[in-house]
Amino acid sequence: MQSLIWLAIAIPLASAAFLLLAGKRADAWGHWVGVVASSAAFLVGAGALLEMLGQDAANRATTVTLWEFIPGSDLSVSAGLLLDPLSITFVMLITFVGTLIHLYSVAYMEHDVARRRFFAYLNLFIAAMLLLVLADSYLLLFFGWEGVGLASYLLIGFWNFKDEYATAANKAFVVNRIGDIGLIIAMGMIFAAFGSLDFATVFAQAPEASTATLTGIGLALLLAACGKSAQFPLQSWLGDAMAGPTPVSALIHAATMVTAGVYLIVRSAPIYNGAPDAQLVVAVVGAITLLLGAFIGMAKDDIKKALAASTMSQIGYMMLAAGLGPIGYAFAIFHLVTHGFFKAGMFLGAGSVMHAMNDTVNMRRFGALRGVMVITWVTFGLGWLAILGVPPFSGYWSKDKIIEAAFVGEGWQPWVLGGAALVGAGMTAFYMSRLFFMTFHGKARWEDDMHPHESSALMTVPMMILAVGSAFLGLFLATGDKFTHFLEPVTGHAEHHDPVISIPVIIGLTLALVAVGTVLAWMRYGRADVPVEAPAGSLGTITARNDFFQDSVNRAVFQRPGQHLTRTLVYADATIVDGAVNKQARGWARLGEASRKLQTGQARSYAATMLVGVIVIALIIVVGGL
Amino acid sequence: MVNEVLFWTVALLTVIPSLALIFAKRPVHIAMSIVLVMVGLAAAYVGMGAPFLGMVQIVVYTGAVMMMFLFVLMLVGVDNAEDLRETIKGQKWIAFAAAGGLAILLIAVIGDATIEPRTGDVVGNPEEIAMVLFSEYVLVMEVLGFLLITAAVGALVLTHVPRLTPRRTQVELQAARVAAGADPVNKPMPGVYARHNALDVPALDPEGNPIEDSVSRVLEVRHQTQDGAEFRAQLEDTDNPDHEARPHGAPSRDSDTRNTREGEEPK
Amino acid sequence: MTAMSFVYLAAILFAIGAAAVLLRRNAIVAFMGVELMLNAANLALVAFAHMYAELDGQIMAFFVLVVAAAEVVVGLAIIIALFRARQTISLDEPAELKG
Amino acid sequence: MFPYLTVLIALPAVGAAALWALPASARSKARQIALGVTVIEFALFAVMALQFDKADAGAIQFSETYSWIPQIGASWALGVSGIGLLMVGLAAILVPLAMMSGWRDETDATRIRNYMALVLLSQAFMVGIFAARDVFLFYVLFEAMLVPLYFLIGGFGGAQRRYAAVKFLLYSLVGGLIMLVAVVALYFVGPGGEQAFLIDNLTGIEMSATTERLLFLGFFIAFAIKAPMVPLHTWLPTVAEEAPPSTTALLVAVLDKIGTFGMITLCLVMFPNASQWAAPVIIVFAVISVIYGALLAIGQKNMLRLVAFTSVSHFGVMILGIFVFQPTAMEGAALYMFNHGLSTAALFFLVGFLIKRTGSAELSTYGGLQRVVPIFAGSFLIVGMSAAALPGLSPFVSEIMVFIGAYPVAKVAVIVSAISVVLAALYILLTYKKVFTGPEVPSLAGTKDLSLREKLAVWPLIIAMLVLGFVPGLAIDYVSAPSADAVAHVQLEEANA
Repeated sequence: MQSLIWLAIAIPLASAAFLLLAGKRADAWGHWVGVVASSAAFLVGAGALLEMLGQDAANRATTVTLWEFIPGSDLSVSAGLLLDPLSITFVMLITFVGTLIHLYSVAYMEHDVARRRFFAYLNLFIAAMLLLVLADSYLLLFFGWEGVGLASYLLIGFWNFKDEYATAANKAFVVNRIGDIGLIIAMGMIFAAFGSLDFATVFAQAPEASTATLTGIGLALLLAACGKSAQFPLQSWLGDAMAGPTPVSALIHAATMVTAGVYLIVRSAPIYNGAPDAQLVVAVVGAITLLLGAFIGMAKDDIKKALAASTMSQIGYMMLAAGLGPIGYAFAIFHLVTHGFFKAGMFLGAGSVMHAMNDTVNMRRFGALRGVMVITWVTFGLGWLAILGVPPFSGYWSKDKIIEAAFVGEGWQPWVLGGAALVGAGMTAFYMSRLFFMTFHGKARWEDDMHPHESSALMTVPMMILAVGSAFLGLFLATGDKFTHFLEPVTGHAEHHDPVISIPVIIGLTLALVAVGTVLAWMRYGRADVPVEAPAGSLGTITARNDFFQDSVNRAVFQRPGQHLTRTLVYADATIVDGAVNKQARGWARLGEASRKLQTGQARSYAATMLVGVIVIALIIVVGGL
Repeated sequence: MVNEVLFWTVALLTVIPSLALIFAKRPVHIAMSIVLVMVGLAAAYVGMGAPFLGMVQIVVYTGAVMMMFLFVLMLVGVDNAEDLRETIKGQKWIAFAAAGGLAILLIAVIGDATIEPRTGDVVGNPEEIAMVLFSEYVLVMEVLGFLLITAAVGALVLTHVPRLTPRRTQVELQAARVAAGADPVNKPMPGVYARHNALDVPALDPEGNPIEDSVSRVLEVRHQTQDGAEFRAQLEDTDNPDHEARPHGAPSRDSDTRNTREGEEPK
Repeated sequence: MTAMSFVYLAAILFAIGAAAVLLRRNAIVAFMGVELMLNAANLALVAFAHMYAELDGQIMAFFVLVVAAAEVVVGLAIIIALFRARQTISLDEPAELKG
Repeated sequence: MFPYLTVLIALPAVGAAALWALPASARSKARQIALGVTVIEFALFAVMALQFDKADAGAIQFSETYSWIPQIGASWALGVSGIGLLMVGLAAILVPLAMMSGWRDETDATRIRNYMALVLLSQAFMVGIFAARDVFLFYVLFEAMLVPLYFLIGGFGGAQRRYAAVKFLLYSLVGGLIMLVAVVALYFVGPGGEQAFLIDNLTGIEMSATTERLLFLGFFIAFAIKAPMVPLHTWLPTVAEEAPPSTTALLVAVLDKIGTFGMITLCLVMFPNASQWAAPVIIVFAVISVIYGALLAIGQKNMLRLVAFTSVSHFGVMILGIFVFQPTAMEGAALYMFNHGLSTAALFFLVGFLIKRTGSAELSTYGGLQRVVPIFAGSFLIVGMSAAALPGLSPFVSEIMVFIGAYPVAKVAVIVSAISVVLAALYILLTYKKVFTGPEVPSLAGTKDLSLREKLAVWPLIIAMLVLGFVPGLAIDYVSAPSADAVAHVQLEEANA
């Protein structure tokens, strides 16, 4: 099955092409083609996983070379897939969660006329994402990297007949592309330093490369990761990306695509291992983002935007972990997997709620949904417990490890990074509880025409499966450090380090903060009445509601000057560059006009001119002695 | 043969008349001055051992070329004295400066030149010239012949005035005249019936009115015609006494007015 | 006094002819100026022939004479044609040469 | 050996002559005849391409050398390396498609006949230029090319077409004249004789540094005008705006490649030292082109001008790839010449179809077309994404090869140029957003989707881009050896110096 792993990419890709080209004939059944394709990819992945588990830990990396992608004289890249524990983890996550979301979407998108197109895009996304994680070279990874960007663009803009949705799609793609510059430059650096883009070649040579080179590459890769994973300072697109249908938010903007940045950094571990400065920057960016996202999440009333902020924050955790080096890599991926489950589950829950509430997203209009949507309440609740890090649910096993790892180190770093992670946990508890209570508890604040009801089985079953994952996957994988050992061939073995504070204290502090956050949220949003209209709020609330004015900043710093620049350039091109050409043409015309005046038409003047000319020539000949 | 007398004679004979080119007003005077110059030059040629050329100079230039100039002058109007005021701004100064500069330049160059005259005296008499002309330069001669013929034909072409409209025949002229309102028949002879055949008396038409045109125009101009009315009255007196009641002179008009043809002022 | 004096004389006559061409508006007079210039050149040729005791200069002068005759014929014909067309022979009149 | 190249040149030329000789009664069939000729041309090219020895792609193949004007050393010398083959192929592929895209642009039978004949004539010249192995022949065709184009632009375009045609002509002539001086000078610098202008005889000749530099500049300026490099680019937007889109497609997609093609096959080969000498400045201008073109594309309100400016940007990338003298970048640039042809031609075709439907090229008149014409929108998005170098579509491979290949020697240039990746996304997505997304514009409600003819014109290009996007090796095999040769040539000279 491992050698057939290319089928996991090919099948969804073919299905996407088929669905796009099939036309209206396939409208009735096309979505099932999409589901089957995604399931097939999962089966291929599962087969490969089983085969891999049957092998020794040392031999678990397989490279499948398909064809010569770029047979250049200097740069030669093959279209090869690298199947190792890290990539198979992603394959499983993507295909499993993806298939569930496909199923969910069959019901969720039931009334959309363009459902077939939606599934085509979803399949395209699956294919691209699998290519991203299976690629055996940076170039091929970039291929998938851009592919998921495209799928994300298409899906965010799925309802792009609304102007703001189209804008959101554009924003996502463009911000992602800013990150792509980083990846392109990183590839340039890698090619310059190692002469190849293959992971195998590059990682084999990485330890010998200079720290400066590795730092440069690391920072460039970080830029790419920031774009794709919505990390500071390229986080602004994620909130707007919620314009897409909710299954998209669940799949792409929570579980898989946005975590590609983390994948990139973990995949590039050999490079980061040689560049401590780059690692530190990664960790700091992660820390900043996790606080930023949590802070924003505390103020958002839009359920999807709150979840998006939470995603940002959680990916911040992962980045922080990835920036810690070998001790963090495995936990970053671990958290990524558990987060994939519980966040996808919660997004699907949010979708279920929206479905019931006529696509309302304002949580101030929710409340008391526990009674009417029991399954959603339970599944969402399990996700909530998981993200809070309440033992024994999944999140506890992954997040707590990250917090512990963040406290490892020397100097100021453990205190700052660990502190951020710790505070973040409390904030997470607050905003997630706020979301949970505002939606499911308290008094019903529905508008009059709302008739909330539980969603159909096609939607609830995936939610239930994900909820089970949210509840027990962490425990299962953490038992005996199964998962970290599984990843060890890729992430490297981490020596045990003691955190600056002892582990039980950290656990205790974390749980205490989580408890405080939850209780605070209960006091304000569970027990007390939530006003339907958002109160004016403090400066902090306003700041968070407006995403730290990131859009205003971007507008003021990039968009406005950019528009002015283009406008000026358009003007300058017409007046200066083209103007210079036209002006000199006009100059020649004027010269012609002027010399025309010399032609007076007076024969005697011409004669005089001739005579003077003769004299001048004669003088030149005589005086010049020619 | 080259002596000072000859040189100075020639110099005065050429330079002074040639100045007429610049200062004289009447083209005829200028042409005559140039004739003088040509004769002076001919003298110089003869003096410098080119008697044939001197003769040719006189024949061609004074005899042919300058005469042709005079003919043309007569064709375009001899008597127009030219206004010597300059119309083009600065042309006068440019002209004098350029001519003066040219003269100075040429004289300077000539003065600078070193020429070693060869001894021996070659006389360009007709035989000598012919020997060279029809041996060494025979081809040039032929070409010159072509040139002269071409020039003659060219002059004809240039001065020939093509007929711009087709020639009008008598028939067309006649038709045009009738169309303009001319009387198609012959004019009646002057005189009143057979009674009177005087040329100065207009004929009378059948109603007895005088036909003014029948009298020669020359007589009208001279006011030597007679009024036909008188004779008519005489006729009436003899044949039809009833007409006597008609007041005398009523049909007759003032002779001046009568004699005036349409569109013509009385002289 | 040598034949060289005649060359000087020729130079002066040539300059006078040139001045006439530039100064006179009457085409015929200007044309006479041209003739004077040609004759000045002829004089120089004859003078040189005399100096070098060669006939070639005279032959050349002869040719010039013939060419001048041809030129006069055509030139005067042009002047007449000009006069017919414009009723004037002023050189300042025809302004078609104006650019 | 069958003289493929000569026949490839002669066939369309004869076709054009035949069209002009066509009796008035048969003029209505002019389109079909012209298309038939180009299809035969393409088939012939396909046969030739199959016989091309890929393993020896760096060598000149299908060589033909006949004496032409021996007195001045000019020969009728043809031959193609892998790059030349691709370029000839581009001409063979795009001309029939351009004809199809402009099938209904004209209604008058005589005008249709003239249009088709002119397009055929320009195809003959295009093939000739890419196949020429003689500098003089190259120059003659280079200039002769202007004639059909002048009439195509000036005779069939928009309101200001005459201005555009004259501007195009003047720009090209200025370049051509400078080149002419260099060509003449080359005769005296080179070996002379009856084959004085053969490129092979002009490589590696000894000349002083100043001479070489001047000659290089003579050729390079002409090529920089053709491959619109800032600040010599302003003719292109004007022409694009006024000329019929199918003509512009040919112009930008094929003809402008003469610039970059000439840089590789003439400038680098004949004047390696001067190329080295000028490279830093050229790279700076190339980078300026990349960014400047992209920024101006964003600022355009007219779609045709917009596409023209995207090409300015892309040509900048190609020139950057050529003048860093790295095998990978050179391969990328050569590949980009082909891929950009596919991509831009398709883009111009689509914009042309859109304008044909509504009569307006102004972005502001559009909106919400995606739901009205979904197939059109999808095709436009794919083609647009190819212009933005999205992986999976062939331009990506070439662009990334240029960037990666150039990075080791021109870091700053690559980093600055990479910004164009974002700018490209902006200009394509903003255009797509303005035209296809958002609320529907009522006046556009009846707009028709792509017709079969239009699909036939555009989809082959999309398929080609997809195939080459996933298996770029198909094309790289052709450009790899010649690119490496060109680079080796320059670097060899460097080693000697």
